Parts: sequence; C-alpha cells; structure tokens
Amino acid sequence: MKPPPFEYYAPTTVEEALSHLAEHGYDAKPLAGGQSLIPMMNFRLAQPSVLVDLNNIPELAYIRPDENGGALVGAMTRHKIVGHDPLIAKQVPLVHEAIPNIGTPQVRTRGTFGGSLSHADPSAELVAISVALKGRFKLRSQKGERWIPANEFFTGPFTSALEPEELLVEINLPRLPERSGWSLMEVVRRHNDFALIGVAAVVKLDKNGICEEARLVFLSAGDRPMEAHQAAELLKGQSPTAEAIQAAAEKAASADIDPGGDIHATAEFRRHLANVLSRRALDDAFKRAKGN
Amino acid sequence: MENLFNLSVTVNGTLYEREVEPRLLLSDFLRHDLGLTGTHVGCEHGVCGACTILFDNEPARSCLIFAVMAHGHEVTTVEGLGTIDSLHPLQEAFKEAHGLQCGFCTPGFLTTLVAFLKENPDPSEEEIREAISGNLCRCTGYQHIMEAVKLAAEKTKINT
Amino acid sequence: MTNQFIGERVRRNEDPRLLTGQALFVDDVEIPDMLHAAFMRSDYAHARILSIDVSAARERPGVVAVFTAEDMGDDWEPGPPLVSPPPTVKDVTFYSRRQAPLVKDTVHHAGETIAVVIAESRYIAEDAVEDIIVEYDPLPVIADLEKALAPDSPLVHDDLDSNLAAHLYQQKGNYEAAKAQADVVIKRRFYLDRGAAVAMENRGIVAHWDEKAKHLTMWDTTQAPIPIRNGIAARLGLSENQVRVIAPFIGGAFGPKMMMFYPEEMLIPWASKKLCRPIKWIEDRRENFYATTSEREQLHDVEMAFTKEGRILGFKDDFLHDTGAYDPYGLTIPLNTQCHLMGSYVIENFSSNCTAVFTNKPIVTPVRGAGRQQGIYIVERMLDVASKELDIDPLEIRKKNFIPPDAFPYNNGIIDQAFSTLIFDSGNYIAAYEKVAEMIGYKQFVKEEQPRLRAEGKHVGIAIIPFIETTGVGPYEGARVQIETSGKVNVNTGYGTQGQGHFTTFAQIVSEQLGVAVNDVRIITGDTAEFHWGTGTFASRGIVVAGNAIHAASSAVRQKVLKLASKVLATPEDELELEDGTVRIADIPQTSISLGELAALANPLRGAVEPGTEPGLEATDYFGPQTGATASGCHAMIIEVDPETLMVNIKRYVVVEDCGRVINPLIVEGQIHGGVSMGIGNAYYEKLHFDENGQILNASLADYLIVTSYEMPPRIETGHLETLSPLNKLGSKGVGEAGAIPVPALFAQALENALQDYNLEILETPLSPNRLFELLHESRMAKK
Amino acid sequence: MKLKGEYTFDGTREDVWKILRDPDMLVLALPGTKSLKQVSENEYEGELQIHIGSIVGTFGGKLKLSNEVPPESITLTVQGNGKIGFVKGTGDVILINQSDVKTLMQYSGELQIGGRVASVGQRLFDVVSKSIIEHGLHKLNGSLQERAASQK
Repeated sequence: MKPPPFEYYAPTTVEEALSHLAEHGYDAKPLAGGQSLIPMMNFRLAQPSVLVDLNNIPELAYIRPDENGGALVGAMTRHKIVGHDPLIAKQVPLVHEAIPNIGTPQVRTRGTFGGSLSHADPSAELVAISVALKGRFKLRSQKGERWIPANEFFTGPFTSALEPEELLVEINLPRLPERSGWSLMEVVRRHNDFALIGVAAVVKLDKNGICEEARLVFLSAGDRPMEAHQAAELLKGQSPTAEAIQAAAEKAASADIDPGGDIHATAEFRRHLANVLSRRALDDAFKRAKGN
Repeated sequence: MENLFNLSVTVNGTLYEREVEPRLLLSDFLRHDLGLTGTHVGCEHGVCGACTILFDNEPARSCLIFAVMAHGHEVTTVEGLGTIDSLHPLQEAFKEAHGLQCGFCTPGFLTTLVAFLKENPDPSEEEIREAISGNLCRCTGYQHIMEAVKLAAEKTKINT
Repeated sequence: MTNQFIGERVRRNEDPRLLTGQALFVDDVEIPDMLHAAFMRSDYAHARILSIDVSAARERPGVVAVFTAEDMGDDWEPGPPLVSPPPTVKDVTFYSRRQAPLVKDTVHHAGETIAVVIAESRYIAEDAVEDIIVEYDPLPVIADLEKALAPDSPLVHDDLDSNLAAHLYQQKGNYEAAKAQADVVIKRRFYLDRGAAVAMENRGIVAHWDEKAKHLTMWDTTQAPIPIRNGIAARLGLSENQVRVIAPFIGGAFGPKMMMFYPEEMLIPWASKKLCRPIKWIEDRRENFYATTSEREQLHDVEMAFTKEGRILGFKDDFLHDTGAYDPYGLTIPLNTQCHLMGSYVIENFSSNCTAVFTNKPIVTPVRGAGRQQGIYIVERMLDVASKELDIDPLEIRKKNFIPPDAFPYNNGIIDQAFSTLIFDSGNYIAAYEKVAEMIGYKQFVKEEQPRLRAEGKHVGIAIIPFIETTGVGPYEGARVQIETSGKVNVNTGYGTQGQGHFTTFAQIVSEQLGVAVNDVRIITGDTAEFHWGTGTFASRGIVVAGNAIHAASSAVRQKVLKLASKVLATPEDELELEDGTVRIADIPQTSISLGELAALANPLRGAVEPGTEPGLEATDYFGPQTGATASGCHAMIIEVDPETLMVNIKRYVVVEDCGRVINPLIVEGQIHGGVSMGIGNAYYEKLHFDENGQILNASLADYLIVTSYEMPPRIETGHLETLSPLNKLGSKGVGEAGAIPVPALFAQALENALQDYNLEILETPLSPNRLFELLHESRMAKK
Repeated sequence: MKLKGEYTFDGTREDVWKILRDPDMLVLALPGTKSLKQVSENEYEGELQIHIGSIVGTFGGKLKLSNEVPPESITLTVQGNGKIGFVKGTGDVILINQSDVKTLMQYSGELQIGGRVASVGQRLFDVVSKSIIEHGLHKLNGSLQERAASQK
C-alpha cells in the first residue's frame, strides 16, 4: 500500500496554487489535509499525476466574523482549530458540536474545513451541516471568484461544482436568527466511523412558537447531502407537537432521502434510522429554539 | 528517480536534510530513511493510529502525510519521549498499569496522549476514552491503557 | 522465608524497550543492499490463469526480478500438511489440499499469490505489480458453506468428487436411546460466521541468504520459529544448521501467525537464495485480510434431549465447518468445537458429525478461541432455549447439569485436538458460576434494578455464561537455564512470544527457584540459533508447557547451586536458602555467596576438573504433557439496548477465571481484557463480509470493525479462582484465548434478556444493529 | 449487488430503441468511454473510465447485447478489467410506451465488483452505481432530444 508517483508543487500563495491548477487541469488534485485523499492514494484507487499542496499557504487558514454575526472560515483551517474557536462556538454552535464527530482526534489536527467540503463525501458531517446552515462557498480560479450556496455545490457522490482549475477558498457560515434551534444526530457503528445515517436539523420558531422554517439535511442518505424538503413543508406553519414532528420524520425517511445499502446497513434500515433520528433531532432542535 | 525534493525537517530536535521522492510517506521516511523504527505502521489508511507522531506538537497519522509536507516542520516520534533508562512519566505509567502487551500500537498511543495530557492535564474518564478512540489496540481491551493515563495524570499533578 | 515471585503483579521486563521504540520488529530489520517484495494477487476467487505477462514489470527501472510459478521450476512445491487428521478417531475421511508459493494454473481464492516482484523499494515493487497483466478465465465460485455440498455445486478442487474436505464422527453413549427417554427434545439450527484476527502488526519476512557463508537468516512474524527453520531447510535442501529463523518482537498474533507455511514464507527465502540478496516483504493491511488466515464459519444442526426438570439426557450436533480453499491445518478447529460442545456439563449421550467443506475463500486456521467459541455458543444457546421452553431459570438449568467439583478428573469420552482422550483435569464450575453471579449482583439486579429501569423505559438485560477451555496441549517445549558470572540468569527457549508477557512470567518462574530479581532474568526466545527444540505458541500453552519446562530446568539449576554452595559454604544443602541473588545459610544470613561467584566457581579452571564435571550452573529440560489442562470460567454482563437504533451499551462486565495457578495476576487480567475485546468484536462488530463471488467487501480497518475504547465496557471486573491442575508442577492452565470464548453466547443471552418483550431468539453470530433490526422485524412478523 | 431502477425518456419507444442499438450513442451512456469497437455482431469492446471524486478506475471491457426483442427489451452484459479490479454486470432493460413523447425504461440486473475496489470501496457501490446509471441515461436522453431536434 504505497502511493503511486506524482509531481508535487508546494505553492505559498493562492495565486501560485491557482496557476498550477490552471496549468494541469484534470490531472492535478489540490492536497489539503490529505486525510481522505492520501488513504485513497495508498490503496492506489486515486492516482493523480500532480498534487498541489495547499499546506504552505497561510492566507487560507483563518476564522473571522462576517458582517452579520456569522463566520468566515478559510478553507485550510484545520478541524481542531475550528472545534476550539470561540467565535464558532458562540455564533455557529452546530459546527462546534459537529467537529468531535469528524474522524479521529489525529485526523482533526490535519483535516481541513475546505478539504472536507471539496471532497464532497455524502457521509461527511460538514457537508450536510453546511447545507443545513445555508452556508456559502467562495470559489476562486485565475479567472476570478464566485460565491455558490452550499446546496448547489454538492452535485453527486464525491462530486461538486468545483471546476478542475478552481479552488474552494472560503466558507461563510451564517449565524442562525433568533428563536432558532439546531441538532446533529448520528448513528455510528463505532465512535469514529462514518455514520450509518445522520441528520442535521435547523429550525426557527416565530414569536408564537409556530415553526417558521425547518431544514433537515441527512448524511449517508443518498449521493449527496439530502435535504428533506417535503418534511420541511409539513412543519412550516405548524406548532411543533410530537405528532407534527413524527409526521415530518416519517415523511423525511420515506420520501426525501434515497439511501443506498452497504455491508453495515441496508437501505431499509437506514430509512428506519432516518425516521428515528429525524424525530429526535427535531425534538432537540425545537427545544433549543424555544430556549433561545 | 525523477522529481526529487530537498527536505529539511526537525525530528526529535535534530535537523535532517534528505532528498526524497514526493510520494514517500512520512511513516516510511521516519522508519527507513532515518531509522526511527519506533513509529509503527499498522494499516496505511489512517484508521489504526499506530503510526501517530507529533507534527508541530499535534498528534497526526504519519501514514497520511507525505514526507515532503514535513518540510520546515517539527516532528516528534516515540524515540523523542523518553529513553530506556529514563522513561517519560507517561511511559512509566504504561509500564506500571500494564498498558501494553505486544507493544505494536503503543508508540501511537504515547504520542497521542503526550499531547492530550499537555492540553488536558486532569482529564475525566470520558475524555480519556475520546482521546484514545483513534488508536486501535488488539491486545489490551484498552482498560489498562485508560488506567495508565489516569496514573500519568495523577503523577504529573503531584509533581507540579 | 524466601521471596515469593509467583502470583505477584510484577511489572513487565519487556516494557522499557517497547515503550521507547527500541524493540525490534520484523519490519525494523534493515540490511545493506536489501530488496523489497510485492505480490501480484488474484482478483478472482476462482479462475484459470490463461497467461501472465510480466515483461513490462521486468523492464521497469528498479525492478530486479519477477517470478511466477513457472520461474520456480522444480523448486515449486505446495506447503507441507501442518497437522494431520487424528489417527485415534475411527473412520476419518480427510482430503489434503495445500497452498503453493505461487499459483500454477488455477486460483482457488481471491488474494492468492500469482507473481512476486523484487525491487529496490517497496514503492517500485508495487508500481511493477500494476504492470503485470494476467489473463483469467473466471470459473464459477462457491462461497456458501451449505451450497458447497449440493450435488450441482462448482468444485473448488476439480480432482475431487465434491467439496467435502473431511468427515469426522465422534460419539459416546447412545443419543437415540436417550432421546427416546426425553420429555422434551429441542432442535435448532445455528450459523456462525467468519472474522479476522487482525493483529496490529501484519505479517512480514526478511530473508537474508549469505552466499559466502552458505547460510540463511530469516526474520519472520511466526508463532513457530523452530518448525519454520526445519521446514525451510528441508525445502531449500539445506541443513538445519544453515538456517536461522528469528521471530523477534511480534505485534500480536492470535493464531494465524501459527499457520505454516504461508506462500510468502516459502517464497521469500527461496528468492533471496536465488538472487543472493536480502529481501524484505511486509504484508499490507489489505493483503492481510485475504492472505492471512481467518476463522469461525460453521453451520450447526443441533438436537438436545431434556427431562422436564431440565437435565440434559443427550446431545446431537451435526455441523459443517468452512475450511476455505485449502486445509493445511487439518481438523484442529472442528475437533476443538466438538470438544467444547458439551461445555461444562455432564452429557452422557453425545453424537457429533462434523463435515469440513472446501469453499473459494481464504484458508481457515485457528484464531484466538479456535473452534472453542463455536462449541460454547451452541451448548449455551441451547440451554437458553431450553430454559425458556421448560420455564426454568437460566442459572438453575445450568446448575442442574454442571460437572460436579468431585467428578474430576472427568473423562469426556471423545478425542481432542491433541489426539488424546478429552479429560478435564480439574475445576469447580459451580463455584465460578456462583462467584460471578454474586459479583454482578444477579439476584438484586433481576429483582429490583431491572424492573425499575424497565419502568423508566430502559431496555436493560443481564447474562451469565460459563465456559471451559482446553489448553496447554503437547507435544512439548524446552528451555535452557544458565546463571552467568554476573549473577544474572539467561533462559533460552524455543517458545515464541507475541505480547503475552513471557519475558516476565517465565522470569518469575525462574526467580521463584533461584531467588534472583525478576529483572535479572533474561529470556531469550524466538531465535533458532539460541535453542534447537520446540513447537510453537498456540492453544494457550505458554505457561503450561514452556513454563513448566522452564520450571524444570531452573529446579535443576537450583539443585546444582545448592550442591556447589553446600561445598563452598561447608553447610548441608537443606540449611541453605537462595535469596537476593545469593545462597546463604538460613540461620546465619550474613554467611553467603553470590550466584555470580558460584557460577565462576562452576566453570572449573585448569587442574580443577574432576571426572564427570559438567561446567556451569546450567540445565536444560523439557515438558510434554500427556493431556491438556482444562481452564474454565464465567462471564457476566449487563447491557442496555436502544430498541430503535439497536445500539448497545455495556454497563457492566464481570469475569471469573480459573486458570489454575496464576503466575502474574496483572498479566492474566490483561489477557482476559484483550480476549473480551475480541469477543465483543466477534459478537457485535466483526464480520468478514464475503459476497457470493468470494470477494471480501471489507478488507480495511475502516470497514472491518475491531472495537475501540468506546465499544468496551467502562471496566472489566475480574475475580480469580484457582483450582490447580494436577497435570503439571506449576498447577497452571492456559488463559490466552479464554477471554474471547464465551462472549458471543453472553451477548446473545443479554440481548434476548434486554429485548424480552420482542420474543427474540438469536441463533447466529456475529450480530450487528442491522441484523438485530431484521431479527426483530422477523419476530414481529412471526407473532402476527 | 442487485440493481433496479426506472428512467423516463423524452421520446418514442422506437427512438429510444434506436439509440440503444447505436454503438455511437451507447458510448455516451458508458462513463469515460470514447469509442466502442465492434468485435462481432452484438459484441463491442472499449475502455471505461469511472471518476468518483479523486478515485479513477479504468477498465478495458466488453459490451454484449442479447435477448433482443425490438423495440421492447434487451439484455446488456458488461465486463471490464482494470488495475483496481473488475466489474461484471448484466441488466435486463424493458421499454414501455407511455405516450408519444415519453418512454419508461425499467432496468434490473446484477453487478459484480471484484478486486481492490471491491475490498475497500463497498460503502460507495450502491450510491455510485445508481449515480453512474442515472448520469448515463440522462446523457442518452440528451442526445435523443438533440437527434429529434436535428431531424425536425
């Protein structure tokens, strides 16, 4: 299990990195934390001929407040840094809570926020959460930059809207409005495994305690983060009673997701778990919304 | 070999300069180029944790880092913790609590835990469990490892 | 009073080296000019090889050689049979089919070796493996154990009439007669699937042929260095003195490193001799799942006859045992299964038909437990079923059937893996059972805690499972013990070690005899240059067999010490004592001589030699038990299950272990903890997923789930019970495998107990949340 | 692994059939395939390249068409070998006329995956194979419409 040979570039600026990507196109892969790419290379399933190492670009690692009380996260910010960041803990608590669920402690010291999103693994926590939070991604190429909403970024299994010469450079994580609640629930075989199913719930209540908005986004439930639109519709305008939550959970599990089966869980078991977790996550999220 | 890279890296306080192929894994560089064979390789896909080293004082999988990525950085391996005649307090605690059997996974536990105890000198049982959850051990069932960590924390508390 | 060493929680001698990265493992061996090997393995589980094109691989820069079976010429030969079928059982059928170093024309399981690349680095070797083009003609694959015996099944070995690998029948009493008398006969079918051993260190070999010295040195992650040395010498046409095999520190073994000879073990030394260069091969993790042996798949059809009071009248079990594509290890596993089917119980009428079956899957050889787990699972599950059907408390039904403490030695009347009669030498099963029930607070839990927790909506369950483990079988081990002039003691043995703490426990045995500090005893093991005789590390036999050999040799040295000291100190032997590295007069402790000085005196100078003088304070001795010692114990657990997600949480875990005399309780506890963790894996996490084409779908540690710190109980509480074995001087029985044996049965009982409203009956292992979900669904359907 | 699914084409059953029987069109449905070489009446050879994020698998393989009942049903057999393993699949395809402009395709089959990719990539099979099939059929549908447009 030794990786195949490749050409290696270690740019120190984004500009320089983009020029390498532009030059090599499809043959090149940006190397962020490497915690997903390098195992695939060791198995020789991934054999990129050029690697553009982003680890020497200090301008890509930061966490700053945005104008609306949310956070801007540089793509090369490592999970552990995000997990310990007070701004994230305060303004984007869902991300703060999710960090310990990502990989192992040793993976979190290397793995990066932008790397995880670019990898677009439908089982990744940050992928689902970024959609649940209505995050936005800044992509840059030599031609310029563009912002894309998270829910349009993920286009298929391990596939995103990133063009080969483009780099995800920044992630905007908005702060949730008042009377919002959130929850992340997962069922995992072992503590650090990919979830059999997971769900990030974000809800908002109006002044009368009626659900104004709800978003349920699943991981490991399809070929990309799966947003439960029909379930959300059921909740909108409703008082979040146990019955309403149960109905939404059932809808999400039966109609909104498209889970596959694997050796750890059949599609049927995943739907069952999705139902259970949706109920628990919504319950938790609404409780928080009432408290906030 | 084409495409060699001049690597300069500090390992256990010593600066090394070597020419390496970019694809060389840091685990292989440490073990075979530098002869620091205390870092063990158990899976080469980042799950078992045996190859954990400290990369700029943070525990990381050396099988998931190319040696070239360590250019200009500091690496600490198990050889940098203590010696046979003068064990690190954590190593001492592992011995005391029988926290190892075959010893293959042990270096990865030690490097992980040295960093952990520095950040969290008085950990709860749950925090210890979390701290070692990225290291697989097939021999001990983890119980004596957990006890070793508690022991090391207590010892350090008494000494400071 | 002399120092006591046996039974103390002595800290380990080997730890400082292991803790500082200074212990030598096989992959740490570096030799100038060393080459590296990588194997081309079959993607297919069953295929004819039409052609192998290695031309591109040979041309790649850095590649020194590429070998296929054809390139081996007359040196190509399959591995030897490791264990023959038992000659003492009547009418055994056995078809021996063995693995070859490289496949010649037909691949029989995925991952078989087809070619080997030898190159300047492992990286280049792997590049070159990708250059090799093999053209296959895929053949129908048979991966299913039961279907393999169907008349229309594809044949694994087309020169045989069927996939029957072996047939073995054992019985005692008369089951049919017993059945006729029974009040109740219970029938069930059980399926036990395969898991992997997953030592943290994969296998590895370094072979160094020195052309000038005509000598081969081989570092090998083997549990059996001496048999490997003998076999390699024979294969390469060398004298045993021309081959030195070193099994240095080994990163866990758990059984599969006992398998001989792996294809790589035959090939790497051959290639080193051929190329006159040192060669290293280190198995990678993906290879390990295919290329290293695994175990436990069996299908059992069981009948048990009971009186209505719950006494077992008879037991019949016909089972299929998956042996994989080859059967070099003979019938060790199914024999172990048969020998554990009767568990800890008096069963006078017994009948067991075992059929071993070839499948297109990797080779099966023992993994920690080695067939015992399966036997215990069957008998304990049947008792649980009976306890429900007869409405008898699960504790009571077992108490009615335990072999009573005064019945030992207890003759079980069948043949065991050592080919001798299965006799349980000693034990007190009921005492262990009561002790574990007491420790976990069974009565209080069932009466008070469980109803209270259930009222809170918590699905909690309790389980207690007893087990026996046959350990410490022959043939023999040996050791040479020698006191140096420094006063330190060397012990050379052929017995390999893989983390069991032998550097310490063996030393404790010596210290007890010679009165030296444990860390003054140096154990030299796993190097054929240091000791010539031995068998291997298997069957939980280290302390029993090697330990007693060391005990015998150190007793002999003690006699020499006393004899010489008596002369030097002019005091009768019985007035001397060995203490703190000296021999002293018991009543006048200041009159003493150090062992080092005595050792110098024992090496006579010119003119001091008398006829018959043997130099040195040294002795060699051996121990070969007639029959194995049988350990026993009991595990108990309290579990909580989330009935919606089927996630489990072990709240408490208690073990009572009886392995006879305990040399080092700390190490025994460590062995038990590790065994339990593997057992928990076997019960709920670990399963090798084969598809119907014989592909392993989880050949990585991301998908093959060995437990982490989180899946373990908060603490394993241990209690020891010591019924001494009468079969050896130390009174010891083995413990290495014990922890893993009862766990799947324990899990099943606990899950049924926790989910008692669901009417669940578990007849398979390993389980998983998904499988449990399906079983609950099935039982719900059955109710409707 | 079992595969089963449906796809609705924007075209008549005859047009869909024509596309299915045209190797130059079929090539579009096979990921990363540049061309198909006809080796016998109903057998083609080509190279498949599957990209799933950073994972790239190149398979040299054969496509066989059998059990042809124009324009209703056909069986496709794909067999490919590559460095990362092998794939072998058989799919039965049925076309159902839904209207003048809609044709429903139902497919069911078996997919075997072996070798390196099978041993470590199982988590992806179901979702990825579904996605590849969808993607391929979507492309076919696109060219179906292009064809229709150019014929107008």
